[in-house]
Amino acid sequence: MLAGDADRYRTKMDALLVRLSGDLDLGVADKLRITLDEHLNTKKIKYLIMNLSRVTFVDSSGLGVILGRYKKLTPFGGKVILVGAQPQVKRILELSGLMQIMESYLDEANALAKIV
Amino acid sequence: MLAGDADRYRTKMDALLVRLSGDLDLGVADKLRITLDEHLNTKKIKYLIMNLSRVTFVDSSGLGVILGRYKKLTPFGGKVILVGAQPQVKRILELSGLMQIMESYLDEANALAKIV
Amino acid sequence: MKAVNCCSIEFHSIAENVSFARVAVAAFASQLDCTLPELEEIKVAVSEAVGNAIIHGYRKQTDKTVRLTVKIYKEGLEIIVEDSGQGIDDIDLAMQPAYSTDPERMGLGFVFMQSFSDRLRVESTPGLGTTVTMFKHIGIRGAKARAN
Amino acid sequence: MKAVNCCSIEFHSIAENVSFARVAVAAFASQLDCTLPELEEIKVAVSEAVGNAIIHGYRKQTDKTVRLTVKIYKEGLEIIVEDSGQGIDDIDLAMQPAYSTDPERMGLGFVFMQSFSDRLRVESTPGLGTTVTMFKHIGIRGAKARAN
Ligand SMILES: Nc1ncnc2c1ncn2[C@@H]1O[C@H](COP(=O)(O)OP(=O)(O)O)[C@@H](O)[C@H]1O
Ligand SMILES: Nc1ncnc2c1ncn2[C@@H]1O[C@H](COP(=O)(O)OP(=O)(O)O)[C@@H](O)[C@H]1O
Repeated sequence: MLAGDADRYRTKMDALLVRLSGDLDLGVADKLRITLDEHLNTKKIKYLIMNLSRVTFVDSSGLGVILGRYKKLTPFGGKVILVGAQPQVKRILELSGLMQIMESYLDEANALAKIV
Repeated sequence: MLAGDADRYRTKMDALLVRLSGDLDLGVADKLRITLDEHLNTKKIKYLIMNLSRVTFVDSSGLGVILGRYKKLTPFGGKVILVGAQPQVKRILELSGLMQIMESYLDEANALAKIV
Repeated sequence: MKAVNCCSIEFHSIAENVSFARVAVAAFASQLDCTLPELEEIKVAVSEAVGNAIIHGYRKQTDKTVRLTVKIYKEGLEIIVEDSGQGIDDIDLAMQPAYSTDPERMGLGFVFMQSFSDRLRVESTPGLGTTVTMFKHIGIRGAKARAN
Repeated sequence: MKAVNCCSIEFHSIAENVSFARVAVAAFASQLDCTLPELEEIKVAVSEAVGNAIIHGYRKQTDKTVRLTVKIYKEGLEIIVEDSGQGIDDIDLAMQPAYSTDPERMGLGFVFMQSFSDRLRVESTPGLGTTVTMFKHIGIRGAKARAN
């Protein structure tokens, strides 16, 4: 479900918008990390916008993928921006502290407006 | 979920309309049978209209409850009428032969029109 | 044929666990690319086999153990339901459509298990218990296998 | 305290089974009147414990067995996750927030298990394996227990 379908990944200038769906857990973490990094590396991305509105579950393995991308981008002035997390996912993001270090917006338009 | 909530059972003349929901399997069969029979016995019901539109699953234990009520009502000229079964439920009703011996309608209005 | 993945579930012979068993098998089976109708068929087959273990095998004694094993193969799914209940005297008779030792029941359990799987094997020893093994081809491989 | 219902699930140490384990426990737990947030908490706690068994206990060897036991009590739910993997040397250290032996991970597994259960017990023998036991009060009884 988290396959790197082309239409889930959109690039706009130095921003990568990715629309995730399903459960972000250990079962999908490796594949997601690899796919994200391929996009980040080949396209000189500075801003990673993750649309989480269709993500139904996240645990610490899923959070690890998000935090890992954050650590990759921030040294170069980049950012990870979270969009539209559902309540149960938002709660985990908050408990972990990720919500406090990353910007988050209700929808993609707001997120994109901030960086372009 | 299959509890005998008053608003799931409506009587109109000698017809009982029951709106079922959830999975009709062994776990709920006994309770459903007892509740249905209480209504059938105390109210002199001739026509039992079962709205299945919110039933998500049925197996042979669930079918047994439906067939049992059919056997109870037909000797007195009564009927069991099925309404709005979803495709997967309809398929099991058809395979079992119940769909062939009972009338079925797409919605409650059509079913009620037939008996009043 | 080597299983790609395997799980084994044991639970008490309580009627409410039929629904648990069904959902658990469907969740496991979803690792194969099942279609929705295939998943529905699996759920019905599991319900019937587990229901039988509880009603017939254990005669509704609720403190017994039902064991469910699910194996994922490249070609499909194997589901094994075991009880240590009273067993079946005449398996051929028991498997006949509409045959039931319980007048309240329809005798359709084995009919559904047969319709919804590609291979059904029933082993039983009176007094010792019953094992039902079902194999179902899944996905493109399943469609091909059925076409041949 | 006697369990009202109990199930035990064994599966291979494959990452895909984390999702199966989560769904199976949630399906079983739904026999108690769980709220949706309670179910979400249970799912996260199970994910973390099963994930740890696979990554840390078995270091991603996929042919090992993880055992999950769920017991339903009137007061709530007990979840036990066992592996026969490498075990934990210093349990107190391992349970500290943000501590992880894997630089790629966040060290939040035990934090979530602790936050989302009412009692957490970790037993481990280096070389022999780890058992994580969580108890969670559910429903009105759970709310009352938490208020006291
Ligand atoms: N696990 C079992 N243990 C003992 N007897 C069984 C078992 N499964 C099936 N049977 C016997 O086989 C008969 C037919 O089973 P089935 O086709 O499922 O119909 P039903 O459950 O409606 O009776 C049952 O009535 C029962 O006598
Ligand atoms: N089942 C286990 N077997 C062996 N070691 C474990 C197990 N569970 C946890 N640990 C150890 O405890 C540490 C902390 O675990 P946890 O809080 O879940 O964080 P993380 O999984 O992110 O490392 C792990 O890094 C690991 O060293």
